Amino acid sequence: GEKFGIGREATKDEVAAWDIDVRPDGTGLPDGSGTVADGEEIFAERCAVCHGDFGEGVDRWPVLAGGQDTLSSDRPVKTIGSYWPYLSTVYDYINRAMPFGEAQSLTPDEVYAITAYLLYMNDVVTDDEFELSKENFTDIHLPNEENFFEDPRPDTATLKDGEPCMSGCKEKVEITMRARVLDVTPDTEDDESGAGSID
Amino acid sequence: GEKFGIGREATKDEVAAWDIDVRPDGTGLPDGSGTVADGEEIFAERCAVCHGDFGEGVDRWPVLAGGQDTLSSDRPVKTIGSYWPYLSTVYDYINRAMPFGEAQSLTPDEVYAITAYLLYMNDVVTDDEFELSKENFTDIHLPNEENFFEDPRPDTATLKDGEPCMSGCKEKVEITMRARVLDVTPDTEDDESGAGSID
Amino acid sequence: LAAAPLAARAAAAEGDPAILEKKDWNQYLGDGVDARPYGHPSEFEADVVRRNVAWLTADPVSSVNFTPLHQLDGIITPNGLCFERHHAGIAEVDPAEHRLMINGLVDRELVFTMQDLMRFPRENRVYFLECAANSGMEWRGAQLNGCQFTHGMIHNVMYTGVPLKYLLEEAGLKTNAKWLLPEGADAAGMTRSVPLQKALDDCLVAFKMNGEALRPEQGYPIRLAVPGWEGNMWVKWLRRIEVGDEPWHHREETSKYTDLMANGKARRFTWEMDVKSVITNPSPQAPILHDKGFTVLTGLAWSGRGSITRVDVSLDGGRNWRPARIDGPSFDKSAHRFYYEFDWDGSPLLLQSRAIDSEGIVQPTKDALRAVRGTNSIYHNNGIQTWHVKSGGEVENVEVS
Amino acid sequence: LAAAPLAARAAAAEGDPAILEKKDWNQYLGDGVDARPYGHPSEFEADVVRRNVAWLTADPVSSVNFTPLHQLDGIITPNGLCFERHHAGIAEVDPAEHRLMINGLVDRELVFTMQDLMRFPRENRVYFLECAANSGMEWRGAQLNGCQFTHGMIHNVMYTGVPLKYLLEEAGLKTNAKWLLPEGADAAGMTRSVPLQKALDDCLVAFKMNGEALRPEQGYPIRLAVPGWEGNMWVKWLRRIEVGDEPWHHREETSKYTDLMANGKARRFTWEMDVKSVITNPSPQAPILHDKGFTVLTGLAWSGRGSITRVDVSLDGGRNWRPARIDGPSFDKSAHRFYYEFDWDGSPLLLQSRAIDSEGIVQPTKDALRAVRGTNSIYHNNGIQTWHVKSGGEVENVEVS
Ligand code: HEC
Ligand code: HEC
Ligand SMILES: [Ca+2]
Ligand SMILES: [Ca+2]
Ligand SMILES: [Ca+2]
Ligand SMILES: [Ca+2]
Ligand SMILES: [Ca+2]
Ligand SMILES: [Ca+2]
Ligand SMILES: [Co+2]
Ligand SMILES: [Co+2]
Repeated sequence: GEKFGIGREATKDEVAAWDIDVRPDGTGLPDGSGTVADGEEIFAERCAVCHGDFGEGVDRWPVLAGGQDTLSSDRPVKTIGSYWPYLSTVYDYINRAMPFGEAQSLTPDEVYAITAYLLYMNDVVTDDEFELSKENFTDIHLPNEENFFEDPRPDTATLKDGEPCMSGCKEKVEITMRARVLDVTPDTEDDESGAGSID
Repeated sequence: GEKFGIGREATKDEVAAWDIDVRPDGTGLPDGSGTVADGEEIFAERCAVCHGDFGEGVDRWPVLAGGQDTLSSDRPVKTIGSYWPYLSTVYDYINRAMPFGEAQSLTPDEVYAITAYLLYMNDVVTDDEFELSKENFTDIHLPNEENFFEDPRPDTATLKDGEPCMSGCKEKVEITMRARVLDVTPDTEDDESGAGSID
Repeated sequence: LAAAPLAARAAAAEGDPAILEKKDWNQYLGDGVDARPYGHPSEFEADVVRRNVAWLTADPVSSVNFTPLHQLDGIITPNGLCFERHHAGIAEVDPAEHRLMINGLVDRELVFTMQDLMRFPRENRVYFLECAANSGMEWRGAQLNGCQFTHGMIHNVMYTGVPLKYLLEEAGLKTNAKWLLPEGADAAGMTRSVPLQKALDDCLVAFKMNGEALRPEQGYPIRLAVPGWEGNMWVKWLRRIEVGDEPWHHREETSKYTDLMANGKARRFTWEMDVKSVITNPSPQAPILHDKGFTVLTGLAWSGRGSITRVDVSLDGGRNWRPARIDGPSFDKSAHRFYYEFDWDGSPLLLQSRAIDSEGIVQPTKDALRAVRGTNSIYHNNGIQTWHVKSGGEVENVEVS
Repeated sequence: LAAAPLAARAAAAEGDPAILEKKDWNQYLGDGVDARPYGHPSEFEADVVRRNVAWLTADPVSSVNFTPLHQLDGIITPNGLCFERHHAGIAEVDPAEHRLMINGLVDRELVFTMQDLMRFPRENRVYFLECAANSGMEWRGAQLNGCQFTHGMIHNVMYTGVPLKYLLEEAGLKTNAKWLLPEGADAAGMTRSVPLQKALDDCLVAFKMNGEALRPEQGYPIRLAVPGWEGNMWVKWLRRIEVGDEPWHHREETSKYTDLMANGKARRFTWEMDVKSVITNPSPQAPILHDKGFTVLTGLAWSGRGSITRVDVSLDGGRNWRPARIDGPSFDKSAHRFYYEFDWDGSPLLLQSRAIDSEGIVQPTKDALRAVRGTNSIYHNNGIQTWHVKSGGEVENVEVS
């Protein structure tokens, strides 16, 4: 290091204040623990207004539980239980970003408890007396972990597959679909609305 | 013409409405005339508030008369009489841009009269009964016409004069001048002010 | 005639009143140079704005708005119109209170102030930033009627920034360093795992966009630029970079920004934004307003893997193609502007554009994408867009056989 | 400790409160995507504005303000900060009521609406626009203490426009056509004589700047771009182009924009803006804020005759020079960004930059210019600027022997 001589060394306390990230191997987990029952209570108080008492999602707010066996359906429901590969992500994200609008206001014990409750709601643990802690955290695996694989692109044609067709590429062309939402200017009461969402 | 087939032909009236420019050879001058005396009156009414009764300029508004023999001095005064090469420019500019804030409100006769008055104030005509018209316009030449010449640049060094010096280019360096106006942020009452102006 | 009042003269004359009658702006003075210390667009351009679609998200605070591509030209997106995507609203960071920390697998864990960062060598590069979810609404078929909404989660900006490698070298990388975790100072605490190789290659810690300070909604005072890769990785309000030996698999690279295939399996780490193009004019929000005759078709093309070497345009839904004219600068991982001028005979058209990048990857049809990925991907939809121009000049978002 | 209140925890910890104490923006939500349809800079950038100097002119309506070069980087000037120079205030033109007429020595005198103009083929080019009077205050010696004021009558923008030659060809040039007179729709009715050759070479009728519509103060809806030539010729609010066989010698090319020599004679038609550069940082408005150590010097260089091939920097008032690093795009007749990084030992410096263009013209010293032109020129001052850095980092505009 020290090429330019710019900046200063961070203090231990400074790094501790900001270094909150958690990894699948448990790196970054703080000391602490919490039970499903504790989690249920905290969740009802601080999370349910958006996510619903059982993580079912209020209005368009995110659904956090359920959706198992929907991933190859027409309308996949991607939740912690149905989709997320690692439990560490649940801890890390709730700890850094939730409750929405009051980020980083939860104690480690509270986050452990909420995470335990989310495991319970997602049928990953079935014992309602289950306590999640730094110690048993990495023993738990989410059901969909094995279903992620590395990006295999390019998965469509390249010039190596031949020059793209320039003329007479199809016999005939017909319109097969039209825009679902014709009025996109959000200026009237009667605006149409479409399906789907952005993430 | 007609490569793209875009646009339409202008009507005669449309061209007449916008084609107001005047050239040194008199092209573009409208019919009309006006005397020094008429010009004096119009000037007093519509121009003098900024340019002064005799074109001397009020406050920092432009000076329009005088300045003869100042062009090689430290503080040249560039006026119609001292600097401008062509009378057509006077007509054209007043007609298109003056009075400031009421552009293109003068009739041809008024512009001829004001121009006559400006010639008189600048000692280009000395007869106070002089009448300027489309007919005699190009007979009049402004005194500084011959003192303009075509841009002769480059007039400073190029690489053909040799590589620019890279080291030991001077014996010693001393500061010979400092900024006149140190406080350039125009946020206090006591701001300094400098000499010169932009054109 | 010279004495006749103006209105009478104009009435008598033959031609367009816009020419024959004087306008206020031809005669009277406008605002002076002290009126607009920081300028703004003409009042006649009031409809040139970012737009959001209310029903897309639960709340505009974690949502997106869209660049009005159909109202722009050239390759630069003006800062006021760069689409916004944030997960906890716009963080209004005071640069005097902002720090960048580097921690983890480094010799010395460091803290930089903004003034410190200004002392590192800088680079200037034009890059597009495309949200991985751009065109995501269209996976199942034509949805939104306007390129602002189908393709407007992109902007193209000249950044000034410090190459990330200088900051990492200043801290000194441990030999087992392999991954980075950039983290935002916003209330979403945004994080993504970035492979070290990319960081050392071309990532910038950017502090200026198009010459001036980053806008708050784009990460003021600093954001990470991850050229060619999905927009979510360009962490805004960057306050910390941790160096590690493994990826973090955080929320935005597991729950989000993974592509779900038809069989229920999901791709991860699909970072590059593949070759893509869209015709911005004509398009549903920008119909053809003239009768038949010479007309200008224009659009944008880009690739996260390099530059654009060619764009083809079809007027007949992909039966026949002609090379478009690429005009303006061609930079790596930057938007390219293309034009195709033609004589419109007034009959209906099915417009498409197909871009090819410097890696030789050809922009696929939407059906080709669906054949390999299904319709549940949400992200990374770079399929060919079709616009249906009707004989009146009106344009609609369609799909074709 | 986990239960201790935040403030107490922070107080006990060792380090920077900016890190140890949470900020509002780390916790609470900011504005959503519906709040800023057209964005604006951070409130912390409120001092990044165009500034005018009240005593320079009689009235701000015919005056100038200056680009804050010392607060920008890269080569693009954001639209809100492009210096303004107008002769009758900002014309607020309604594009629906705007026309472009071509008359004079053409086969067919034509009128175009804005929609007509949008149907011609377009080009995208980055050009600087420098007022001929930029640095004009400094002919007699160091005046204003800041590069915003000494050099800020310049901006650098990516234009989209129609090559003027297409419009002229559409009208059909008569064989005796030699000169053009572009005319503005503003209350100054701005006109300049432009040789036809330049018009056919690279002039554009521009309608977009940096992607969006021209700003009103820059000629909305259309202006003439006359690349490399003095800014006054870039007629704004362009409404008419007359084709003629002789120049017009109008007010802005006789009374103004002619260079008065020491002997009382004056140059006319000095169109090209010659090779020039300025160090933007450090500079009087942007002192060095850190102690001795590694520092970044940066600046801009440009030439109306081509591109910049080299910039040299001197730290000792021109005794010794080192090549600077040019970074970012190098376009013809566009600003170039240069950097020179060095280890500042904390002692006073006399900073200079010297640019060389692709025609081989070397930026001259101010004294070299005065030797050939005297001090009454007002315009076309491309002399080398000297900044005096004092040991505390403060910077002053000076001249040196
Ligand atoms: C005011 C509404 C609100 C409250 C209260 C709230 N959330 Fe959220 N939650 C959101 C929003 C909005 C998002 C999506 C944020 C984004 O777009 O990045 C979210 C996302 C999440 C996610 C990720 C969902 C996914 O599929 O990626 C989890 C997990 C979560 N919240 C848990 C919680 C927990 C636990 C609490 C309480 C401690 C909580 N939330 C409180 C609104 C809320
Ligand atoms: C309200 C102030 C005002 C009034 C009234 C006014 N002018 Fe001016 N005049 C100006 C200003 C300001 C300029 C410089 C405009 C510019 O910067 O382009 C000017 C410029 C001129 C010039 C060019 C000066 C030069 O050296 O280039 C002439 C000639 C002129 N005015 C004549 C007139 C005449 C004739 C009238 C009346 C019919 C008139 N002015 C009324 C303010 C005024
Ligand atoms: Ca960590
Ligand atoms: Ca509507
Ligand atoms: Ca004419
Ligand atoms: Ca002040
Ligand atoms: Ca990948
Ligand atoms: Ca010349
Ligand atoms: Co996102
Ligand atoms: Co001027």
